[in-house]
Amino acid sequence: MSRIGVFVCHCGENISATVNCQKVAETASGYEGVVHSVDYKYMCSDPGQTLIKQAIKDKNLTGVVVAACSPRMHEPTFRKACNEGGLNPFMCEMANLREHCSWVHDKGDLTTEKAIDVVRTQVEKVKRNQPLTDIKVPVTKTALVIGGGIAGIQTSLDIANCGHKVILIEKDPSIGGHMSQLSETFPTLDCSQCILTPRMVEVAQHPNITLYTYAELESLDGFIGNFTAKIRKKAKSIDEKLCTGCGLCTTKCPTKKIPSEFNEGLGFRPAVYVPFPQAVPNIPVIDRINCTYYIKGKCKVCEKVCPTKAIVFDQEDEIIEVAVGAIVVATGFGIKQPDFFPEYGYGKYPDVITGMQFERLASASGPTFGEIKRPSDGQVPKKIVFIACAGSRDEAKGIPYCSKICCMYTAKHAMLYQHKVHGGESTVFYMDIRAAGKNYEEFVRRAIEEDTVKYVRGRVSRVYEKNGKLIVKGVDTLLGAMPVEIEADMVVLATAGVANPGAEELAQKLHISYDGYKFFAESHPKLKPIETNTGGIMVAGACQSIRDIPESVSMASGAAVKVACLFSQNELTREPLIAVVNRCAAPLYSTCVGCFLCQSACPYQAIEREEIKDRSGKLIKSIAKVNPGLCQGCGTCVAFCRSRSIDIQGYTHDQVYNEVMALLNEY
Amino acid sequence: MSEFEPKVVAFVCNWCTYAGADLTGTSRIKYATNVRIVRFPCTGRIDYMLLMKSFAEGVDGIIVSGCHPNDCHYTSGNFQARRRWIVFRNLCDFMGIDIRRIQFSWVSAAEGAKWADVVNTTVTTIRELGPYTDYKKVANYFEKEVSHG
Amino acid sequence: MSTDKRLVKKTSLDKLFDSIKQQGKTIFAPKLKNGKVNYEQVERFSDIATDYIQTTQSAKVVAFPRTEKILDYTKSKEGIAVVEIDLQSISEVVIWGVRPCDAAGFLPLSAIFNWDTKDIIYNTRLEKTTLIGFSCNKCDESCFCTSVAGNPGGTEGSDMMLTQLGDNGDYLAEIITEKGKTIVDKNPDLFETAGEIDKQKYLADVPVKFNQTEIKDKLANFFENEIWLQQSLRCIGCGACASVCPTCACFDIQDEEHGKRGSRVRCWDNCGLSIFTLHTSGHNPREYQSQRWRQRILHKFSYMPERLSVYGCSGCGRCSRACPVDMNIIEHLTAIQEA
Amino acid sequence: MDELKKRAKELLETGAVKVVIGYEQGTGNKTRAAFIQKPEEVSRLIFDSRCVLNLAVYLNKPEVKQIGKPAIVAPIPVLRAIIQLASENQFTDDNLLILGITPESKFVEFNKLADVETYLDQHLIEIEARDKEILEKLDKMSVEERWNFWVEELSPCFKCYACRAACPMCYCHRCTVEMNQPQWISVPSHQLGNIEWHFMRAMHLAGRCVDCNACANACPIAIPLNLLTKKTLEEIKVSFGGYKPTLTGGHIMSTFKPNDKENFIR
Repeated sequence: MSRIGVFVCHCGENISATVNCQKVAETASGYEGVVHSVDYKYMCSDPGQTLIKQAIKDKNLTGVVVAACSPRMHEPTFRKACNEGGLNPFMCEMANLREHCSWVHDKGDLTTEKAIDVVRTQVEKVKRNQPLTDIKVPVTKTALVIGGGIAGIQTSLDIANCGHKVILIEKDPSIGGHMSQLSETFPTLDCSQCILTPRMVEVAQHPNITLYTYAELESLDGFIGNFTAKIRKKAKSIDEKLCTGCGLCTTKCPTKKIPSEFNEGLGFRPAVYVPFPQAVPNIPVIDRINCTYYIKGKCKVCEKVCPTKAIVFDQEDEIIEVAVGAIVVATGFGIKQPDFFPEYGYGKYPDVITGMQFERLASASGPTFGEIKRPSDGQVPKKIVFIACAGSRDEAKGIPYCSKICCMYTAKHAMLYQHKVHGGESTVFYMDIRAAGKNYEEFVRRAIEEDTVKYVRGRVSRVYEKNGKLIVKGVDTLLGAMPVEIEADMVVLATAGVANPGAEELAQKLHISYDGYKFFAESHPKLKPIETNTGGIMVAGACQSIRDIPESVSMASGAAVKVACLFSQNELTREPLIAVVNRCAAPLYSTCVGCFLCQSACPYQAIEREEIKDRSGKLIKSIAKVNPGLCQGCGTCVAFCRSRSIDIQGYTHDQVYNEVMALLNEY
Repeated sequence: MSEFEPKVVAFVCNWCTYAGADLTGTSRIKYATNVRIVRFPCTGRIDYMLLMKSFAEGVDGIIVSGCHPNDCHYTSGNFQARRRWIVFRNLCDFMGIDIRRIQFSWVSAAEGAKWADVVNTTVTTIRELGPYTDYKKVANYFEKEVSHG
Repeated sequence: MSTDKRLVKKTSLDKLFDSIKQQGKTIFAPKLKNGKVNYEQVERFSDIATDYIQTTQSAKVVAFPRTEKILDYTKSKEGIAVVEIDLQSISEVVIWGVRPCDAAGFLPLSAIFNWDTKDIIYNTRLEKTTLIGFSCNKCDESCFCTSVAGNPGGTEGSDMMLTQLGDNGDYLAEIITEKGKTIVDKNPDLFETAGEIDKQKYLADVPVKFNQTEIKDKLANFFENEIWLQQSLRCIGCGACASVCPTCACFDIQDEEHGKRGSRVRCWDNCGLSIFTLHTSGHNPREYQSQRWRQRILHKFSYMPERLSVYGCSGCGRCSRACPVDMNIIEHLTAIQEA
Repeated sequence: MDELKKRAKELLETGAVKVVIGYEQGTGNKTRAAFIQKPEEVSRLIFDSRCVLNLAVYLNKPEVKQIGKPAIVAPIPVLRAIIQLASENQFTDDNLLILGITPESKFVEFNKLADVETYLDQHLIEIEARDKEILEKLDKMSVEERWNFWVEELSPCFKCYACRAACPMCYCHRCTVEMNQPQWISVPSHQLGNIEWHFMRAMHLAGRCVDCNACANACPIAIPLNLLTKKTLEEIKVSFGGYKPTLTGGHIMSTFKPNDKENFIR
């Protein structure tokens, strides 16, 4: 006989302001099997939890319903409390009276009625709960880090320094990411390469880190602690063991005029190339799309000049299968291509460039060796206009969010310009200046006050050419929306940061969620900003939303800690909410008829074949069996099984059926 | 007589729509009180017989909602579910079960506002359709003697 | 009472029907649907099927419906409150067009429902039922009433028996019971006096196929015989035979529960289904179809005559006609007799 | 037919099979299943248009299995059922011999299941024109009219489960209607329970039904319940490109395409 306790939480006034909690508790006390029903101000508080624990002991409860907030919020809290009170944690269910009731409805009888209904369903459900024990699975103490930007580098180093193996994969020929392209960094103006390069080298030399560049994730199977990742190592056409990185091939390659990705198209690279001089690893790749040999079938100059015979034209992509226990996704961000704004004339006017292109112009290692020269004629621009929020915060463009880093790098750009071009005039069009960060506001003030950058608050409507000059047309909202026209030699667009183009595909491979902008979704916006909803997979850096360097680095270190925590255990505890095939007495043994159609329905290949044999070893029956390590508990097989031979713990047929019955009937 | 208050049950997956409905709450977006949510791990787990039983027990409308295609927490549960829904819905229609009373939707964890909208429009539709008396008549089989023939 | 014989004009039958209808009685009569003739509630005389050997289902449905509520209950913390079925609410029914074998089927049925505890609901339903029989002027290969002590003009079980005197002829009405007499009394002008009529010559000729006493004796020591497996090899284990049988009386009790309220329901069960004897443990004493088939035959032709002194078969042949795999009971019983 | 008998005799004589499951003359105009275990009895075998029972239903019957390896007389619907059952792991080449019968009533022997599968490519399931007409008529009705149609058709069902027993695809050891925790489908037969039972059965057969009409033929009160499965067949054709029993490649309802089309999900 069930002995159920019902605990109705007021959540301060969050619930009780619209729901009559006392009435809910009173009504619940009338249900068959309910032996204890109370309401309390804060159920999740210490005294609240004590109430539950005490009632379990005093009333010998067999099940607990906590009517409070969303189970996604506090289910673990109350399950733990029940466990401490001496009740199996899975004998606790939550009725969501806050997110699904009090917060979305006005005060009134209907709202209280709904609360009562919801509590009743959980009472009927919990009566049918079964005590469950957690599943233990071993942990593979190797981490996979996807993305070799600053976040990936930081997290790899931190995990490796904790003594765990790390496999770092990077889709480009070198690690370094966007940070390696930057000139100086705000708000200190230290040289990006100078602080990044040592970290890159450390990665390459760390005994615990295996680095695969020019490599991408092919597929992922398994679950937390026990993933199997297939990595596609794209053919570099270079034998990495033989290559010494002398660079002879890159200098001799006859195809030299390929726009350099690293220099944002402002410079050129050959078909066999190292993206930048400090690349790690310092091993070139052959760009097969542009290489003459691959196009026309002859050339092979690189092969002839290579002193170590490291060129391998017929090299094939290699699939490497690795077992890993945790994954950190640090794939960074993409930049909205400015052809997105025809009104700003990008592509039409060579001197309208992006912020990242400006970084390359300002970089000592860039195509102009740090001199600010316009792409059209190499002249130093006397007048320059920076347009902040190029795409960002523009609902019409589909990017309502703030790209966060543009205010700061625009201030930096203007400042760098003023430092490099004496007597130059710089103007920044902005919507708001968002400089919340340590020394950020001071940095912007410095640009305005010391470096005399002119800030105009207003959106630019158009950029057009007139008499060889770029005319920037906008308004100054601080002057009563007065139209402004500024003549400029060069215009820099602070283009919106967006999710990487491949983000969606990767998320699907990883089975992690992503938001409407294709940024990866964290498990909880406040309390679990690093974990994803898929156990064992963390996110770090700008792949989750646009982040600057310090934030990316802290997030990366955070992710490393999450991985290290996971790896600190030899065994992992998993929720036992998995599917089970029923067993019964002979001659049936199970109601499963072994049609194995569930096998094709299971997304995790978790359904195996079990043979039931008699004592002499003769096969009686083949039935399905769920591998508890692989099953993730989606229950697709359950709804699919015609003979209802598979059930899923925590959402059994008996539980959900009676939930629905309870919802629609009086009790 | 008081105004008809539709009874609506929503069968939702834990990872997208349930979380989306949580977000509706966190965002304090109001919607009709008529809906009651039943949580499942995945739309793939949602048994069509539960929908049938709900009608039998007197609901006037049903919402079934989960993750958008490609966004399933379990990769493909929603794809499996979608196939089942296509056939289920067709068979319902063929048997004369009023499919206007079953609203299928994709509501992600980020679509709190959409959830409120799905509930409100469904409740409005059901209010217009009125109580599902056809099904209720059949479900209350003892009001009429079934004894003979 | 001694059987009163009257004559009813063919042209008066509809008036008789209307008169009964006007008395507020529910009339069940054979009706054609989807190519099958079955008892249904009939409002108009013209809806009644005339060209049929036998209805698919038997007339037992009026006294032993396939599903009937026995009681309602409400559960609470204080206990369970029960509301029994109101016997007064059971309506007066007339079954029109009952065949002699169908009417005779009520004898074994009543024997089962009264062998120990008297089944009040069944008895009340039967009391409120008037059976107007129509004797058979044709038969088919499934008919075998004459093998089980019946005959195509048998009056046993009926309240009134009509026999058509030749094709398109008038009807001989035999008034068998008080209930039958009541009908005559309400419509005296429709029932004319009848002269000497040789009813027998208007009846179908149903050949005798086997001897049921011989079969009964044989079955006493026939439990372990391979014939059960041979015969039932093609049986697919449905419950069609039991569902159409006029004498099958097995039922199940189910609680149909909706929250704290529920109804207790009696509904038919079928010994042909494997779940019929399934134990909670998973053990099934009748695991194979052959065992279930044996049970069906033994029950009707051995256990019932032994314990209730009545055979559990009236020879209507419905089971053979309804069987999707042609399990012919005459053939099987003959084989048993000859074995 | 003589060829079939000859082959059946050979198989029994050589002991290649222990039983030949075929059709024989039954009561009156009926035919029935025959289980020929002796070579001299093959003369009982017949085949004509009256032989509509789907013999595949016997392949899962324990008593039949106990006899030993069977050869089965298999017109097209039986062949389809065999392939579908094989794809559901119910048997393999080793435990079955197939004596096929073409639509022209010619005997054709199959050595392996894979050959049957190939053969069936030329005999795809086509809903008969007569049934199509009925389906169209129903489609044209209003929802209320369809509902009333089905309530009226299904109400008389007294749950003898002949439809289930005659269906080769209904081979569960314990049918869902026999489960009582929870009791998904009411045991008593009444309008609601009947509708739920027939609805669920049609759903269970979706993507598996071989359109043999055994269910409707078996129904003692002639409920046209094969219309339900025919409707799902039609829908599967429209939405997923049609159903054909295959030994491999999953199952219509347990697989999916990411681009499955629908127009009703918000």
